[in-house]
Amino acid sequence: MASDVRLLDARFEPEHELAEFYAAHSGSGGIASFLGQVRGQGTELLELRHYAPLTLPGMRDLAQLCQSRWQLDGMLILHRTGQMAPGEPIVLVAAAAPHRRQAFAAVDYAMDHLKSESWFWKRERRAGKWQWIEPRPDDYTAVQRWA
Amino acid sequence: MASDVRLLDARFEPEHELAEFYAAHSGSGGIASFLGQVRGQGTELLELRHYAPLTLPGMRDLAQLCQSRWQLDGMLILHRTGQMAPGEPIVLVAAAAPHRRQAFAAVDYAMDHLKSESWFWKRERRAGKWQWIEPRPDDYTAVQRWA
Amino acid sequence: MAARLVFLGRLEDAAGCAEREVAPGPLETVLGTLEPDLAVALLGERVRMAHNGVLIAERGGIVLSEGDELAFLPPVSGG
Amino acid sequence: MAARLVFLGRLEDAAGCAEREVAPGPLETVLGTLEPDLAVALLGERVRMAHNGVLIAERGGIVLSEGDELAFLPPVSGG
Repeated sequence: MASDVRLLDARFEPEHELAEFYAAHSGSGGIASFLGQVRGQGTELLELRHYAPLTLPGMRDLAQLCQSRWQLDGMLILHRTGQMAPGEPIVLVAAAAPHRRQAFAAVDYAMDHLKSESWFWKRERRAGKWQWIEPRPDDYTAVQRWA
Repeated sequence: MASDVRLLDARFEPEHELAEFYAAHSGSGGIASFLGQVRGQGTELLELRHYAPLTLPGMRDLAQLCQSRWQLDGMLILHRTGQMAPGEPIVLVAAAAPHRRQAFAAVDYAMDHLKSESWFWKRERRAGKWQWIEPRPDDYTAVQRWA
Repeated sequence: MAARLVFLGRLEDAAGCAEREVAPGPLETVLGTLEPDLAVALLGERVRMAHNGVLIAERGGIVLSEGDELAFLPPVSGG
Repeated sequence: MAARLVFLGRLEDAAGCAEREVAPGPLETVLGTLEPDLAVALLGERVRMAHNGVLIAERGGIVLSEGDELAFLPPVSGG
């Protein structure tokens, strides 16, 4: 299985990334995807920090784990770091598989683990003030579904 | 909520449709999608028949149901009819929502219901012979998860 | 002007065509004019009907008027 | 050449910087040279550590050599 895992420090175009993924997997029965974007609602800027020795290797391990857990034809995991404005893409995950449920589950699983078990720290600027975001209790609940 | 529900009798470009959906929903926290494609493996052609008085209205009702069941910013349901070759897109579903789980669930639900409760009949040509496809038992299992 | 039967999915194979014109009348009478094998297939337990584009819950008492359309809908297989 | 402490997430605020050079030595000694509030934050139960980029399971017995990097990783919040 080919997996494409990247940590990006500049804005990316999810539609172009997904178009390439579609083109590479036209033989797959189904392709599920999830795009996460910066929400407005008072957020002026979002910043994602990472720890280089761990973050990308952890994302690669996650892709590997999905691959071993489900029958996949390919997997895409893109994650931004740095500062982003509302509306900007943060994360794009896609999975191609012979069967729909496999593709769905892999994307769902990868998102739950990116949220609560990957090496990212998020802060946002509201009314000119930066504040670190603590993980939400339901992020843990979500990831525990897979245990 | 804006929903875009279409029955298409000619090939469509899922990457373009999704690019438009992304552009229309840059304010949403998350956008989940699923693309179903014709698999090869001996299938020469796939044909989807529908019954015009019921099929599109049924798809619209499904979008409405998703809308009432989850908090969504927008929903896209595209479904092909007619003959398709391996690799061609059959169905594209996408949901934009403030929260990830809502977007996921809406796409998952819509796909399960398109598979087992929408007015489509599928046949495929293998080795020159057309054969109608019966629904698979696990399509029913899938849809019963939501009951 | 006749009434029309519409056959979806595998019922099209059973009928040998996608639709057929029939003389108006009660459904039982109409079915009596068809090949017995086809009539049996159309009355299968999992086959639903739509009268002029509206799904019908009860099979009893259907009468086809001139210009009516009755569609026979076997189990679906979409997506 | 000194050793280096790296502070992630909210620990960066607690430290007032993203990283800091310290004299090599056992971790307890190194922490003793920091502001007490910062030392307490770094030893928080949910803070993990990576020594030269490798997560460590046990906190005991860490000794920083010259050029070493010790990262303090509070609970993550990605995606």
